[in-house]
Amino acid sequence: MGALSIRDVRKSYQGTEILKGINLEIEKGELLILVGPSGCGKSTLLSMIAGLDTVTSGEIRIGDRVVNNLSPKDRDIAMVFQSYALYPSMTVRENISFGLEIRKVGKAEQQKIVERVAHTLQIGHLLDRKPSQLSGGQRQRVAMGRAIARDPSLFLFDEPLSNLDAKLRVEMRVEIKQLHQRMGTTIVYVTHDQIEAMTLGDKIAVMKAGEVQQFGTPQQIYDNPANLFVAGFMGSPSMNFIPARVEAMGSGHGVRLESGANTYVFPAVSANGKLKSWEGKEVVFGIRPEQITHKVESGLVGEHMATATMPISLTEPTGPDTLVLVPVNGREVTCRVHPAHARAPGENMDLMFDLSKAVYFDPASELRIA
Amino acid sequence: MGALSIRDVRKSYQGTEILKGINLEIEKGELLILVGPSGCGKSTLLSMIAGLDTVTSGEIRIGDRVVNNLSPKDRDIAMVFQSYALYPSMTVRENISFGLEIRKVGKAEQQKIVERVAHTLQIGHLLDRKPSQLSGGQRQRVAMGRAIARDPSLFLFDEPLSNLDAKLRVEMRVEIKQLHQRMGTTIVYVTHDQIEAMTLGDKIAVMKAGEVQQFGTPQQIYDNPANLFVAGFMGSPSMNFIPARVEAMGSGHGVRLESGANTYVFPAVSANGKLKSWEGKEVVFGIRPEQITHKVESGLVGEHMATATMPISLTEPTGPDTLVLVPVNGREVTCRVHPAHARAPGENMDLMFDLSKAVYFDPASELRIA
Amino acid sequence: MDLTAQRVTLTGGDGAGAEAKPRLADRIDAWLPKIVLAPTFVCALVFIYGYILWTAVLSVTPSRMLPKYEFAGLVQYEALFANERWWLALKNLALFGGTFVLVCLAVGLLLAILLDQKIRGEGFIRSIYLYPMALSFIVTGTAWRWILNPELGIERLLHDWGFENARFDWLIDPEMSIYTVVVAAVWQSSGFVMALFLAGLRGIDDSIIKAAQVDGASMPTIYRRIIIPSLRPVFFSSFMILTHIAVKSFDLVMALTNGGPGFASDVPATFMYSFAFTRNQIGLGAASAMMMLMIVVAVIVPFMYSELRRPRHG
Amino acid sequence: MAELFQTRNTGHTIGRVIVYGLLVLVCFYYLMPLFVMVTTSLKSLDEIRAGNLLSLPQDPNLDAWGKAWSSACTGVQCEGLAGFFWNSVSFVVPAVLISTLIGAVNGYVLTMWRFRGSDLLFGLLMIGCFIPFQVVLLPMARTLGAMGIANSTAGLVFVHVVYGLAFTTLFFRNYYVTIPDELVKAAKIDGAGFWLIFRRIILPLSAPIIVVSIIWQFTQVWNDFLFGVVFSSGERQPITVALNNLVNTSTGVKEYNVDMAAAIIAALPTLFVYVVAGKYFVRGLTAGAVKG
Amino acid sequence: AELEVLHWWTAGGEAKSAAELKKILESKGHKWKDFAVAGGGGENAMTVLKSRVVSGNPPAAAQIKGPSIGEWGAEGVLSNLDAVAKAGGWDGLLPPVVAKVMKHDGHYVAVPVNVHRVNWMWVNPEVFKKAGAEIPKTWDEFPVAAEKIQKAGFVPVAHGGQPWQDFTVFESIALGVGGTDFYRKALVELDQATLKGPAMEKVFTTFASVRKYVDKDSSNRVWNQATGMIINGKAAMQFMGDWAKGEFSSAGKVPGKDYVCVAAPGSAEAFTFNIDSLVMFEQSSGDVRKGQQDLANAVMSPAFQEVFNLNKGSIPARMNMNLDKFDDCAKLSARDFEAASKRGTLVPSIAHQMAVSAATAGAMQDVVTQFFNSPSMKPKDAVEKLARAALTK
Ligand SMILES: Nc1ncnc2c1ncn2[C@@H]1O[C@H](COP(=O)(O)OP(=O)(O)OP(=O)(O)O)[C@@H](O)[C@H]1O
Ligand SMILES: Nc1ncnc2c1ncn2[C@@H]1O[C@H](COP(=O)(O)OP(=O)(O)OP(=O)(O)O)[C@@H](O)[C@H]1O
Ligand SMILES: [Mg+2]
Ligand SMILES: [Mg+2]
Repeated sequence: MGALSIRDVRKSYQGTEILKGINLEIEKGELLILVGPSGCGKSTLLSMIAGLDTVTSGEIRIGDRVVNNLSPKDRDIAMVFQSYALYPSMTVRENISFGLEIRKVGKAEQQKIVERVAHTLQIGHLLDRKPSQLSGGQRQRVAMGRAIARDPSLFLFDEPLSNLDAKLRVEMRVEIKQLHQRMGTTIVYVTHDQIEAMTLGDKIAVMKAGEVQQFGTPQQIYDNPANLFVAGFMGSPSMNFIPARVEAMGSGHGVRLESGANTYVFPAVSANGKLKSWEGKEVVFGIRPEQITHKVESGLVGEHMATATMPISLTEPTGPDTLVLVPVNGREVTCRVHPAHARAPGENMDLMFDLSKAVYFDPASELRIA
Repeated sequence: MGALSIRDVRKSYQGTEILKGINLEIEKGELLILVGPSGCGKSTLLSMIAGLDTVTSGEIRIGDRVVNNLSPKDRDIAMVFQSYALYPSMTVRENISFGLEIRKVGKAEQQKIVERVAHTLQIGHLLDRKPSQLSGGQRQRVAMGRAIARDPSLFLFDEPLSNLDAKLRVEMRVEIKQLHQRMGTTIVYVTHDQIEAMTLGDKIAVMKAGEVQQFGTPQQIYDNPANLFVAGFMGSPSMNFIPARVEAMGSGHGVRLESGANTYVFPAVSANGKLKSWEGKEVVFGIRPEQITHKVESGLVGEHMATATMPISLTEPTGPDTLVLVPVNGREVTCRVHPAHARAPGENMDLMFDLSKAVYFDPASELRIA
Repeated sequence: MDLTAQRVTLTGGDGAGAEAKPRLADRIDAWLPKIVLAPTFVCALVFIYGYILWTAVLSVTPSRMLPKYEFAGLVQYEALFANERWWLALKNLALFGGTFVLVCLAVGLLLAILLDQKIRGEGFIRSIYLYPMALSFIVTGTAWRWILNPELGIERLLHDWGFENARFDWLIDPEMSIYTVVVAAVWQSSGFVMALFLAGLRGIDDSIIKAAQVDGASMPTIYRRIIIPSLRPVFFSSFMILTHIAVKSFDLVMALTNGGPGFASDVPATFMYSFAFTRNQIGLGAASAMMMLMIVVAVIVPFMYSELRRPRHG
Repeated sequence: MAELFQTRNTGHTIGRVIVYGLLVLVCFYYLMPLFVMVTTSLKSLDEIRAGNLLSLPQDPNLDAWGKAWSSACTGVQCEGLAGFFWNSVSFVVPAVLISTLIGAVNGYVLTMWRFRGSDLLFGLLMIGCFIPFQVVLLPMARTLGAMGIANSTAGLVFVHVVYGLAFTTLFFRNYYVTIPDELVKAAKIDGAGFWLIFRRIILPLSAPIIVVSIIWQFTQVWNDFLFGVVFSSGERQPITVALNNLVNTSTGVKEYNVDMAAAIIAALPTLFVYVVAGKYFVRGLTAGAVKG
Repeated sequence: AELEVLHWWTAGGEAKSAAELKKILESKGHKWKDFAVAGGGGENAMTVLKSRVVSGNPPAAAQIKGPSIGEWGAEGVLSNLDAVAKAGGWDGLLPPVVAKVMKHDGHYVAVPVNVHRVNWMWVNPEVFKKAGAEIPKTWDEFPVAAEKIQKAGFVPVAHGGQPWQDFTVFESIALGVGGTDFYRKALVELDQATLKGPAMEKVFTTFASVRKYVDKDSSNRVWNQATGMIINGKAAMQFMGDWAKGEFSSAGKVPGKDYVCVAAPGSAEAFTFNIDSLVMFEQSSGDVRKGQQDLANAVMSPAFQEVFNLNKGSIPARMNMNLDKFDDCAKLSARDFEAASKRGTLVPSIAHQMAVSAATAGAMQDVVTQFFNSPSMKPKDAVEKLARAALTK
C-alpha cells in the first residue's frame, strides 16, 4: 500500500475530459514529480488530491484511506502554490501559524513550531513582516514554512519555483531537495521545468493532454523515453530528432546522416535489431546534445562511438559548455562540447557521437521503436 | 566611434543614486548584455538609452549623436519589453504597423513590411488575432516583430524571455541569436539569466547596485571574473567558493582543503605566484562545478589536475550530468559528474579537480587575487 | 518627469558629435501633461479651494442677506457654538453618519458575499439591489416618507393586517426620526457598496482561498480571517464614498423629514442651508460650513493618509 | 469563487436554502418602495385613500402617468413634465460626456505622465469633493454671472462638469494604474505622442471604466436638484425641479398617483441605465475602480 | 417684454391666483415667464433669488414680503416704483401700515397683492355639534371644548408638524392670551422685559396644552393636509391663516355652513396680518422696466386684487373695494382689518416674517418648535430661551 495511490482518476468540466484516467502510486517518503506542458492537467490533478476539486470518477487514496469524499482539511495534506497564496493581511508569523490555530494547537506550541520552522528556513527575521514586504524568494520560503509547520502526511507543491529568477530557482531547488531528504515526507511536486523534475524527483510522471505518457524514475525517463514527446520534453537542451533512413549495416542496421558535403551511416548499436522491419524506411533518430561531443584523441572510441566532421552554423557558449549547432539531414542538431574545443560558425568540426544511448522512433505513431 | 556609447551616466531618484557612473561602449552589430541582480538598475539604464527616463548626468550617444535631449521617437530605437507591452486593443498586424503608421509610412509599404516581418518570425497566420489570443511564445514573437519592423539602428530588449517557460526560453534564445546574426543589428539586452547572458552576448556588462562590476566578452567574464560577485553571478550552477588557507608548497603555494576525514593541499597552479603575500592567511578558493569531475583512469592527469576522495552528501541528476555535493572546509561544494559515474549520497567518490582555471579572492575586499 | 534635469549634460570631450537640442515641439510635448491637467487644477483651485477661502472670509464677516466684506472677528463662530440647533445637527450627523456607514458596509458586504455563492439569477438580483442608486434622493425621500408615515404606510399596513398595537412611528418621533433617514439612505446606497464588495471579492486570488481550505479553515473562518481582511482597499473606497454621501446628505433629509419633527433631524448641511439662505445669516452659515469642512478634513485626511501610505498588497 | 457552503456536505442544501432565502428577503426590502410607487401610480385617488399600501391596483390605469407627463401643474404652468424631461436630457448628456472625457484625460496624465506634485494635486482634488455644495452656490452664481453663462444650459453643464471631475478622475486614475506602464513606453518608442497614445492605446482599453463613469455621472447629474434649481430658470429647469414643483403644487387634493407617476418618470432614464448597463457596472468596478 | 416672476405660489388656491396674474399681464402684451420654486415655504426660492441677484441676473419680479423688502432695498437692487405709485395714487389706496411695509427709505419698492389674516381659527361645526362642545372664545374655554371633542373620538386640533405651523399657533395664542400690546412689545419690538415676563410663561403653558389635542401623526403633515382633516370631519379646529380657505373652496365647502371661520380665541379684536407682495428688481432693459410698471399697475388694479384674492382666500390690500363677490369670512376679515387699523390692534405676523428680521424670527421659531416637540421642556426654560433668541441679529 503506497503513501498515495491514484486509480483511474478522471475529471471532466462541462463534458470535456481534462484528465483521462490517471494511475499513479508512490511510497512513503517519495517525491513524485508531475511534469508536462501548460494545460495538461497537472494543477487539476493536484487540486483533486488536495480535495479542492471533486473527482469525476476513480479513486484517490492517501495512506490507506480513500479520500474522495473527504474535505481538504481532513486529508492531512499541505500545499504550496505557484503564486504562494500567502494571506496578504497577515504577518509571516500569522501565515505560518494560521493552520495550527485552526487545528486548535495551543499558543505556546504554535510559537514553538513557528520558531522551529523559521529556523529551518532561515526566515526568523521576517516573522513580523507582511507578505507585501517580502521578496520573491522570501515569499517562497514562507509558503513552504506554512506547509511544513503542520507536519502533514503529504505535501503538494504546485510549481513553487516558477515565479523565481533562475539563480534563486537553483538555490531553492537544492533547499527543497535537502528538506525532503531531512524530513522524509511524501511530496507531489508539479513543475514544467525538466531540470527541476530530473533533479528533485524520485518518480516522474510525464503528462500530456490529461494522460500520463510515462511514469518512472528520472533516469528511466531520461534514458529510456517511451515516446517522442517524453524524449523531447525531458532534457535541456532538448534531444535532437533527426529523420533518417534505416540501412542494413553489417549484421545489424544503421541510420544514414548527411551533413555538409559528407554522408555517414551510424550503426544502431542500441537498437538490438529492432530496426529490422524499418529497413529502407525513415525513422526518427534521437540523440541528446551531450552525446555529441568534440573528438577526443585518446583511445576511448568503442563500437558505440562514431565520429563525423560537420560544419558549424551557430555556437552558444553557456559557460561550462558550448553548444554547437550543425546541420544534419536538414535539421539543426545541437551538440555539447567543451568550450576550449568549440570551433567558430562556418568552420568544420570533428564530432563524436555516443550511440549507446541513441533512441529511435516511429515518425507516424511517435512511439519508441528502439 | 561606437554604435552606442555611455559615458559616466548617473541617475538619481529623489536624492538616491540608482546608477553611479556607467561607462559602456559597443560597436555596430554587437550585442551587449546587461546582467545583474534584481534592482541593480538594468531597466533604468535601458530606459535612459530609450529616452523614457532622463539622464541625471553624463552622456549617451547613439551613432554619433548625443541623444540626451532627444525624445524616444527621434532616437531611432526599438524596444522589446519583458511583458511584451503589446497593444491589447489592436490586432497583431496593427501592433506591428503602428510604429510605421506613426512615421507616416505608406499603406502599401506598411503592408509589405508586415508581411516580411511576419514571414521572418513565422507569425503570418496570427496577423489578425488580438494579443489576448496568443500564447506566451507567440506574443514574444509579435513583440519582436514590432521592433524589427521599423528597422532601427538600435534594439533594446528588457528581459524579453523571462516570462516564458524554460523550454520555450531555450528555443527563443536560439531564434534571437540567429536573428541577430542574420540582421547584424546592434542590440542592448537586459537579462538576469546568466545562461542567456553567456550564450547571446558579444559583450557582457555585469552590474550590481548601480555600478558596472565587469565589462567584457562572455568568456572573459566567465573565465576571468574580476571579483567574487561576478564569479558567483555568472555560471549555473554557481562557482564554488571555499574558504581555504594558503600554504607554501614546493616552489609555489597551495590551498588546504578538508573533506570528510581527509586533508589535501592543492597547488595553486593558476596563481602565478600571486598568493605569496597570502601565505598562512585565508583566501576564497573559487572553482566551478564543471571543473570538478569524476576521476578518469587514463593518463590525462597533469600538473593542474588534482584528485581527492570525498563523501557525497547530495546528488542531483539533471539528465546530461549529475551534480554531486560534497563537503569541503565546511561548505557544500557542487561537482558536475557524468551520470554513470555518480555515487549515491553517503558514499565516497573519487573526484578530479581541474585547477588550471581556479581563481582566488580576497575574502575581505572580495576582489580577485589570482 | 523632471524637466530641469533634462538640460544637464556633460559636454563630450572629443566634441565629435553634435549635441541635439530639444526642439520646440518636444518641449511642448514635455509640458503637455501639465497643460492638460491645468484646467482641472485651476478649477479645483478656484471652484473648491477658492470658494472655501471665500467661505472662510465670509465666516468672519457680519454678512446677513448678501455677502458683506467687513471684518467682524469670530462672532459668527460664537453664535454658532451657542446655537443648540447646531449641536443637535452635529449630533445627528454623528448618529446618522455612523449608523449609515456601518450598516451600509455590513449590508453591502453581506449581500456581496451571498451573491458570490454562484447564485442563479445573480444579474437579476444584483439589478434589484443596485437600482435604488439610480433614484434621486428626492424620489427616495418621497417614497419613504410615504412608507414610514404611520397614517399611510407600514404602521397602517400592520394595523390592517390585524396587528392593532404595532407601532412604527419613527418618522414622527423626534428621538428616532434621524434613523428613518438612515433606513432610506441605506436602502439607497447599500446596493452600490454591494457592487464594490462584489467586485473586490471577484478580484481575490483563488489560490488564497484554496490555501486556507488546505490549512483546514472552514468557509466562515476563511471569510472572517482571510477574505474580509484582504478587502481592505474596498472598505477604504466604500468608506470614502459613504462618508461623502453622509456628510453631504441634504436632499434626502429635506425630502424625507425636512429636518423635522421640529428640527429633530437637522444635519449640518440643512442647518447651513437654512441659516445662509432662509434666515439671511450668511455669515453664520459660512461659519457652520467651515466647521463642516474641518470635521470632514479631520476625519478623512488622516484616514486617507494612513491608508494610501501603506504599501499596496496583491 | 469561494462558496460559503462546501459542496458534498449535507449542510450544503440547507445552506443554499438559507442563502437564497436571505437574498430574496432582501429583495423585498429593496423592491418595496418601487412597488409602492408603481402600484400607487396605477391606482385612482379613491382607491389610494381606501386601500392599503401594498394592495394591488384593482383597476389599473395610466391616467396619472398621462397627466404627469403632459398636463400636471408645475407652478403656474400645467404642461406636465414632458418639456422638463428634455431640458434635463439637453444638459445631462453634455455634462456627463465632458466630465467623463476630462476625467479620462486626467486619469491618464495622473498615471502615465506623472510629474512632481501630480499626486498631491490628485489628493487635493479628492479632498475637494467633500465640499458641501450649498457652500458654492453664491460664489458660483457670481462666477457664472461674470462668465456670462448664468442661468443658461452652458452654465449648468459647467457646474456639473466642475464638481463631477473629482469622481471621474478618481475612477479613471484607479483604473489606469492597473494598465502596465510599458504600453505607454512602447508607444512612445513607436513614435506616438501624448494624444495619439491616449486615443489609440489607452482609450480603447477604457470601455469598462467609461461605463462606470458614465453611469455614476449620469445618475449624479440627472438626479441633482440643488444646482438645477439655482442655476437654471423658468422653462429651462431640469426635471427634478419640475418634479419638486409638481409634488408641491396641488389644487385642493393631493394627487398621490400623479406624484408617484411623476417621480417614476423622473427616475426612468437612470433606472434604465442601471438595468441595462448594471452588468458592465460591476464588471467595470472589478476591472479597477475599487482599488484604494 | 418677457417678465420673469419668481414665486412659490404653488399650493392650493395660490396656484390659481398666480395664473390670474399671468393672464392679466399677458393681456397687456407681456410675456410671463413662470419661475416657480416650490417647497419649504419659499426656502428654495430665497436661495435661488439670492444667487440670481449675486450673479447679476435677477428676475424681473419676485415674491418678497415684510422686513425682507427693506433688507433687499438696502442692498440697492430693487427698482423704485414711486412713479407708478404716484400715478396710481397708492398712498390713498393702501392703509398706512401696509404702505409702510411696501416702502424702503420712503420709496415704494414693492406692491402688495393681498392681506392675509393669520389669527383665524377654522372650525368644523359638525364635529363640535357631535361632540357637544362650544366653539371656544377664549383660551380658558379652549381645553373644555377640546376635551369633549377628544372624548368624542375626533382630533381637536388639526396641525402639521412644520415649524412655521407651530409658530403660527404660538403667535395666535400670544395674541389671545397676552393681548395686542403684549404681542407688539414682545414679538414685534422684542422687548426683553416683556419677553421674560410672566405673561410669556402663560403663553407657553397654554401652547403646551394645545399639544395634547394634536394627533400623533401631525409631524410631517403639510398645512393643507391638516385643513383636509377639518374638511372631511376628522378634526375640529385649525389655527391657520386665511389661505386655508382656498382648500375649503376647492373642496366645494361653504363658509358658515360646512365650516366656520372665527378669530382665534381671545383675539377677535386684533388682526395679525401677512401681506404678500411683489418686488421689482433693477433691470437694464427698458422693455422689461416698462413691463415691471405694467405689472405693478396690474397688481394694484381692482380687477386683479379681486380675482386674486377670491382665489387665495385673502382680502385685497387696497381699501375701498367692492367686496360683494367675497364670502363672509373675507368680509369679516376686511371689516376687522379696517377696525383694527383704526383701533391700533393691527399687528404684523411674526410667524410669517412680517414682524422681525428673518434671522430673529427663525431663532425664535426654533425655540417654539423645540418646545412644542419636547414635552419635557418647562415653559419657564422656553421663556428664557425665547428671550435669548430674540437677541439674534
Ligand atoms: N474550472 C474549469 N472549467 C473548465 N476548464 C478548466 C477548469 N479548470 C481548468 N480547466 C482546464 O483544464 C485544463 C488543465 O488545467 P490545469 O490548470 O490543470 O493545467 P496545468 O497543467 O496546471 O497547466 P499550467 O502548467 O499552465 O499550470 C486546461 O485546459 C484548463 O483550461
Ligand atoms: N521611479 C522611481 N523612483 C524611485 N526609485 C526607482 C524608480 N524606478 C526605479 N527605482 C529604483 O531603482 C532601482 C533600479 O531599478 P531597475 O528597475 O532599473 O532595476 P532592474 O535592474 O531592472 O531590476 P529587475 O531585474 O528587477 O527588473 C531599484 O532599486 C528601484 O527601486
Ligand atoms: Mg497549473
Ligand atoms: Mg527591470
